[in-house]
Amino acid sequence: LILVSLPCSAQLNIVSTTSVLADPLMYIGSDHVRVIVISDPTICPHMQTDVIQNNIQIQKDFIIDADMFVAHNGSVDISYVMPFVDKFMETNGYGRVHWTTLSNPAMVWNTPDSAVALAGELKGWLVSRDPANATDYERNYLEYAGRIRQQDVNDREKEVNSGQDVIVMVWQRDAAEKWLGLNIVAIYAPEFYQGGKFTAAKLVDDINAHPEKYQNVSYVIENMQSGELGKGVEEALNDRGIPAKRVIFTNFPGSLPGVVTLPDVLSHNKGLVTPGGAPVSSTTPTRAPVAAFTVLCGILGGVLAILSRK
Amino acid sequence: MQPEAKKPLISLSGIYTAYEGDHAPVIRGLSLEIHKGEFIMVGGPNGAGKTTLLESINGLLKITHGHATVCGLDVRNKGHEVRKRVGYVIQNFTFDPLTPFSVKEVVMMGRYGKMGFFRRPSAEDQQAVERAIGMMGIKELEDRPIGILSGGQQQKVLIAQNIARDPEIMLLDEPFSNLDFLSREFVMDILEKLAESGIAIVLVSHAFDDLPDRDIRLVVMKDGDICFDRTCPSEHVEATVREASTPGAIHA
Amino acid sequence: MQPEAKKPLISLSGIYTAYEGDHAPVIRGLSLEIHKGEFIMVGGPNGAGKTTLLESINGLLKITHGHATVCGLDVRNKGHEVRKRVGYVIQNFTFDPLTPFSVKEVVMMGRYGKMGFFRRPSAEDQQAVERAIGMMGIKELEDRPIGILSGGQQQKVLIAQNIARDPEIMLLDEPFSNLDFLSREFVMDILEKLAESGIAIVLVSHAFDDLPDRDIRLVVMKDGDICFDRTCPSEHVEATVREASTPGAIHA
Amino acid sequence: MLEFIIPNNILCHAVEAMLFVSVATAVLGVIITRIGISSVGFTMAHAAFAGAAIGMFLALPVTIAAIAASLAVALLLGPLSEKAKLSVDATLGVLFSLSMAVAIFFISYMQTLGQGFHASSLLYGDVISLYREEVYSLALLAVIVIVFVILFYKEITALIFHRKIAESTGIRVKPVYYGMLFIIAVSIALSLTIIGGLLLYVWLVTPAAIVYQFSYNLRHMFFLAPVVAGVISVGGAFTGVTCSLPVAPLTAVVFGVVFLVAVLFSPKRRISNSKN
Amino acid sequence: MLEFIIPNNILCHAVEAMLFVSVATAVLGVIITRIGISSVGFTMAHAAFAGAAIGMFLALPVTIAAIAASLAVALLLGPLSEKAKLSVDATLGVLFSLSMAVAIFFISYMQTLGQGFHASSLLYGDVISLYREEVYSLALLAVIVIVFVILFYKEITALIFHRKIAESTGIRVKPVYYGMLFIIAVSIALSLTIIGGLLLYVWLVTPAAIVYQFSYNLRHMFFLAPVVAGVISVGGAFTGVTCSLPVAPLTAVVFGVVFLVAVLFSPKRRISNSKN
Ligand SMILES: Nc1ncnc2c1ncn2[C@@H]1O[C@H](COP(=O)(O)OP(=O)(O)OP(=O)(O)O)[C@@H](O)[C@H]1O
Ligand SMILES: Nc1ncnc2c1ncn2[C@@H]1O[C@H](COP(=O)(O)OP(=O)(O)OP(=O)(O)O)[C@@H](O)[C@H]1O
Ligand SMILES: [Mg+2]
Ligand SMILES: [Mg+2]
Ligand SMILES: [Zn+2]
Repeated sequence: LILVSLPCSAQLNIVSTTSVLADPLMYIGSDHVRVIVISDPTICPHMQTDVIQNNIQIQKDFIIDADMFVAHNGSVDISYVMPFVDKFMETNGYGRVHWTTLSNPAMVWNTPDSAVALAGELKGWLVSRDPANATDYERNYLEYAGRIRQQDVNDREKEVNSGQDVIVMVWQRDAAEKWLGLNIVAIYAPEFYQGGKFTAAKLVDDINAHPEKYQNVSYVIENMQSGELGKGVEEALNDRGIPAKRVIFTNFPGSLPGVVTLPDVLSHNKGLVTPGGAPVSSTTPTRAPVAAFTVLCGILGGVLAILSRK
Repeated sequence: MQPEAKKPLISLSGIYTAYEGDHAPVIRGLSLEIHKGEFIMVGGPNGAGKTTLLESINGLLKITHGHATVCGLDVRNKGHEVRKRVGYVIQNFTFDPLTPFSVKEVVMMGRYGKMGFFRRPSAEDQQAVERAIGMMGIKELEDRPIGILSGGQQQKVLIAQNIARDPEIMLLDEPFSNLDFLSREFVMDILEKLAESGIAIVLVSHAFDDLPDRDIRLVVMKDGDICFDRTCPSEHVEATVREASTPGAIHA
Repeated sequence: MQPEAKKPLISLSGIYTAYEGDHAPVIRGLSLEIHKGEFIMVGGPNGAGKTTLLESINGLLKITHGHATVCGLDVRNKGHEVRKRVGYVIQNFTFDPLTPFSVKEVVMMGRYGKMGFFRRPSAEDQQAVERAIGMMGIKELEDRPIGILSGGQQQKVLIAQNIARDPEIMLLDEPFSNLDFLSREFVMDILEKLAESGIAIVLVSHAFDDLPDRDIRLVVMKDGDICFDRTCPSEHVEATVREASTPGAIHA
Repeated sequence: MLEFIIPNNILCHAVEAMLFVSVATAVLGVIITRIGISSVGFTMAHAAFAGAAIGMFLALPVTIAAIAASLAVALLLGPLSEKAKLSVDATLGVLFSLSMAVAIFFISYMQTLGQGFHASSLLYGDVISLYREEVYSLALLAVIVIVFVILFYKEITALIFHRKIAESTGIRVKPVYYGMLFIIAVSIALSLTIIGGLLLYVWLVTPAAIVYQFSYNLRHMFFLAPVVAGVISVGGAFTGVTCSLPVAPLTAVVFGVVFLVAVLFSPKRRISNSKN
Repeated sequence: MLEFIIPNNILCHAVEAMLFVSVATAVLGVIITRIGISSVGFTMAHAAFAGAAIGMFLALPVTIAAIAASLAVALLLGPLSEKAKLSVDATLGVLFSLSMAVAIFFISYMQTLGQGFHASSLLYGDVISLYREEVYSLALLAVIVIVFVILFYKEITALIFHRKIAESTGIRVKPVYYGMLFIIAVSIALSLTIIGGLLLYVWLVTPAAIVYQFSYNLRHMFFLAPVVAGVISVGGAFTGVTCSLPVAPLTAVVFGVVFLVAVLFSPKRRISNSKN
């Protein structure tokens, strides 16, 4: 029994606030680590207060014995994820959690460069925590970085992209502009960004005022974790005969079927806007007609039921 | 007698009615026939089952055994059809002072069931309502919310509601309980006229003084069955009820 | 006469009572004095303001003008103290069949106000309840939920509730409306005995036949004021109410 | 539909959506507040939420699962409260909590399976992300609600007045009642994506409560409640979108303020001090 | 307190917390379902939520602000519904909506400022992160509720029976009624952090509803509801923690199932088919 459990206890048990940190850690750590995630990848953690605590409870045995707690330490983590872990540990007598956090809490990962940088920092954590396996970590890191680099745009793609006009949700601006080299005509953002100067509605006003500026827009790029702000922009363009298409970039590994790793995220996003690139899957929710149809059926059915009950 | 008049409007034979969750039925094997234009007074002690009988007749309560035909329909499965043709003034009611309905609207509601789905009140319905309100002498109350009327005024509204329905049968459960003596006589006159016009009147009441001055059919209930059912002059009603509902009673 | 008895139990002078949201008061400048042990019958047409008067006496409604003293207390600011000493049987009531209270519990509630906060029912309270239930002849119903009783049975329970309270004054708003004739006579007897024992009885009723066989004080209301207030033999009550409440009425 | 007045399509859709939703909910709100089932709003919201979670779990289309779940609750509501001899409101409470429990249960569980879940728009709503077709379906909803109330006006009013008396006049109370609950539930399920489950309550309760301060007449309430709700909602949508403020909370706050003012000025509370 | 039976302190605290909360809510639930104010649960939850948001905004301690806000709503509830001549339920609806609108408004506003907001445990609850002192305070709550109901048993039952009759027997209805609403509100505010506003409803409504299927006697309901609730909740906490299932949703689902079974077997719905 002791023999069996020894290799297990030698593993590094890591609790991560998001899948963004978990995926590189799992790859780089391979057999030496076990990683769990507290928040759900499909939506921003601030929208999932309903599940965070349950997730902690369900994984409590792992958390209690974890060796390492990692977090971005950004505003979202600080408000919506870390405090719950802290309180759980403290109230149940497991002491204060020592978080390992990114040196730059605002660090992004939606371009190959930033993703590699992120992976590098995470590798550093593992190495300093578990120097015995440092060589494995270094090797895996290089492999992982290589997989990220594979997703980079080649020159041909860059050239095509630089000719493409796009409108982009502000959180994906870097990815679209600096990495993919798309030509950004405008950005849009939630109302709380910059005092509401960049809302989709304001953008539509501008489209109506200066339609010529938007003549060649081919994509409206959403950020999956921020909701569907771009629908009206897409529609305004389409109304003016500009055949722009709305596509949804994601930010989190594990947020879509087939988009499991950080490299997958990059590949998915790139595929959505690169001609010839194969998007892994595209979910463009158009629930309206379905909804209306269902209502009609439902109501008709209801009325019929009432009338037929002679 | 024409064959028409011979067929009873209400025909109950050996009915049993029980309340949900109760162990024993309240109405036990009761039989009764009522014809067009009859005026029937139902008496009997509190808890005898008078209200239960009325609600068995119009199908509000479920008859568990026996046969019940009202207006030629089987009450046990055509309850709502029966209720379209049978008026019913309920015994106890309270309306929240804030009920958002005027007297006129409440009276009009009497006709809703009859109208059926999807129909608006017609001129005829309006007239029926006007007539009922006029008959009951509540014209000056017609635009007031029903919730802020006095007990007697509310009762008059409910009676008017049932008159407006032009029912074939009218069941009244102590309709005089809140009425002043003038209104009582007044309503009794109206009921008599209705009976003359062919409506069967079934009146549950503990008040015997304002009865019409002629022979009337008296039904006395006790313990869920009828213990007396005979026609007698109105001045004998009180004595008869008294006699019939005390222990060593005559049986009909 | 002793000075004690001279001080009236109820003394209203020039009171006005209005309902919230109404333009004009319902009770207009009414004055009335009632003494210990008096038996007063209040009549008058529907909507005259009888119920409003009773609820002004026990402070449930707000008197806007005038002076009102009941049991030596100013009703306008000691309403709940007054109500602890004044019984009140309300006119209209309906109880949901699912009300989770037995008859006994409901009768006991009559004593709750008097007991005051934090006190459990004592043996004395239990006895009062037993006595009231016995008096009203509802012993065999005492463990049944009140919601599934018949209309008359429920009314008896409410009367018992007020008897159990041992009030100094008892206001009854048409307490006979659902009662069978036996119960009516029975309750009237009880009321008379209560009056004899010193309780002032104020009985609003449209039923005149079961009155005690002696002179009683008759108050007739019309349009929110008293139009007749005099003692008369019980057999004259009906005629007097009739006369007093028709247009060219005598004034007291 | 109103693009000819409001050229900005986002603003235009937001205004239209708020208008249609507020008309539908205000009309139904009159019924809801009168028959005392005000928690129907929550319940449907969370039933939809649970449906979405289950749909996700079973890999069914999320929206359809959400609507199916609300319909299921709508259909259960009447019969269950009758059987349990509970007020509809209490039944709603039970169903509501159950839905929520199922939803949270599934969501938590799914996370361990590595599947995501994305139904928060049902709780928070969204008026600035609408395609034209979605607005059409809301217009349809408003029309259906109005037509329903007009068609069954008699039966609905009789039910509101006194259920037993309504039944005794020969109205088929049960089908109408259940039908009414059904329409209410469906409307709420559809309004959810616009206003969100957490605020929908405002739209269901306040317009009727505001109008109620001034009228005893149900017909007026049916007319005025949607007018009041429409004006406030359109104003809210307009201000919210142009000033970059969150539309639904802003409008909800305005509803609240108008309600408080209405209570202050209601003639129903005045006690006449005159002697005539 | 139960460490001597349950040595695992996470499990022990969870079981204790669920036990105390379920006793308090079940007792109050009997009152709540009988006087028809079942949405009080939501409203308090969201008032607390709004309070937390405002507290956060004004940089006040979040929990204190949350409780202060629920108390404010508790105090407003009675008088406002009286003034507005609305049912307590409708008033609750309006207050609820207002709270939520204010909360969401502030939250959105704080986002603009780049601040996060964290009061979600008020909506979703948490039984596994409890200090011993928090468990003690819940025990205290259960005791207070029980003592309150025992002390004012007479007045509460009279109120439940018939408000006007209660008033006419000289009971000071208003203070008792408002006091009752107040205790209810406080208890709910305190239970929120355990069960969460969205599921609290189950604890408030189902135990009473279950017992109600078998009894017409209020005294029995006051006794049995907390027993049923306690057993289910302790069982739920135990199973949930040991099997790593979410505790509150799991327990809520069990409540629901027991409720449905109770409805099925209720003797209240049986129609006697015998002739005697
Ligand atoms: N909802 C109910 N559930 C169970 N039992 C009931 C219900 N309503 C009435 N009962 C019982 O049925 C019996 C008959 O009641 P019913 O109301 O028919 O009497 P009634 O003759 O109308 O009396 P009253 O003159 O007092 O109105 C009574 O014993 C009563 O307790
Ligand atoms: N809650 C209320 N709000 C406004 N007006 C009311 C209210 N209750 C009664 N009224 C009005 O006050 C007047 C007197 O009513 P009250 O109930 O005192 O009459 P009453 O003499 O008891 O009549 P009844 O014999 O019919 O019981 C009536 O015109 C009635 O319409
Ligand atoms: Mg009866
Ligand atoms: Mg009266
Ligand atoms: Zn976020």
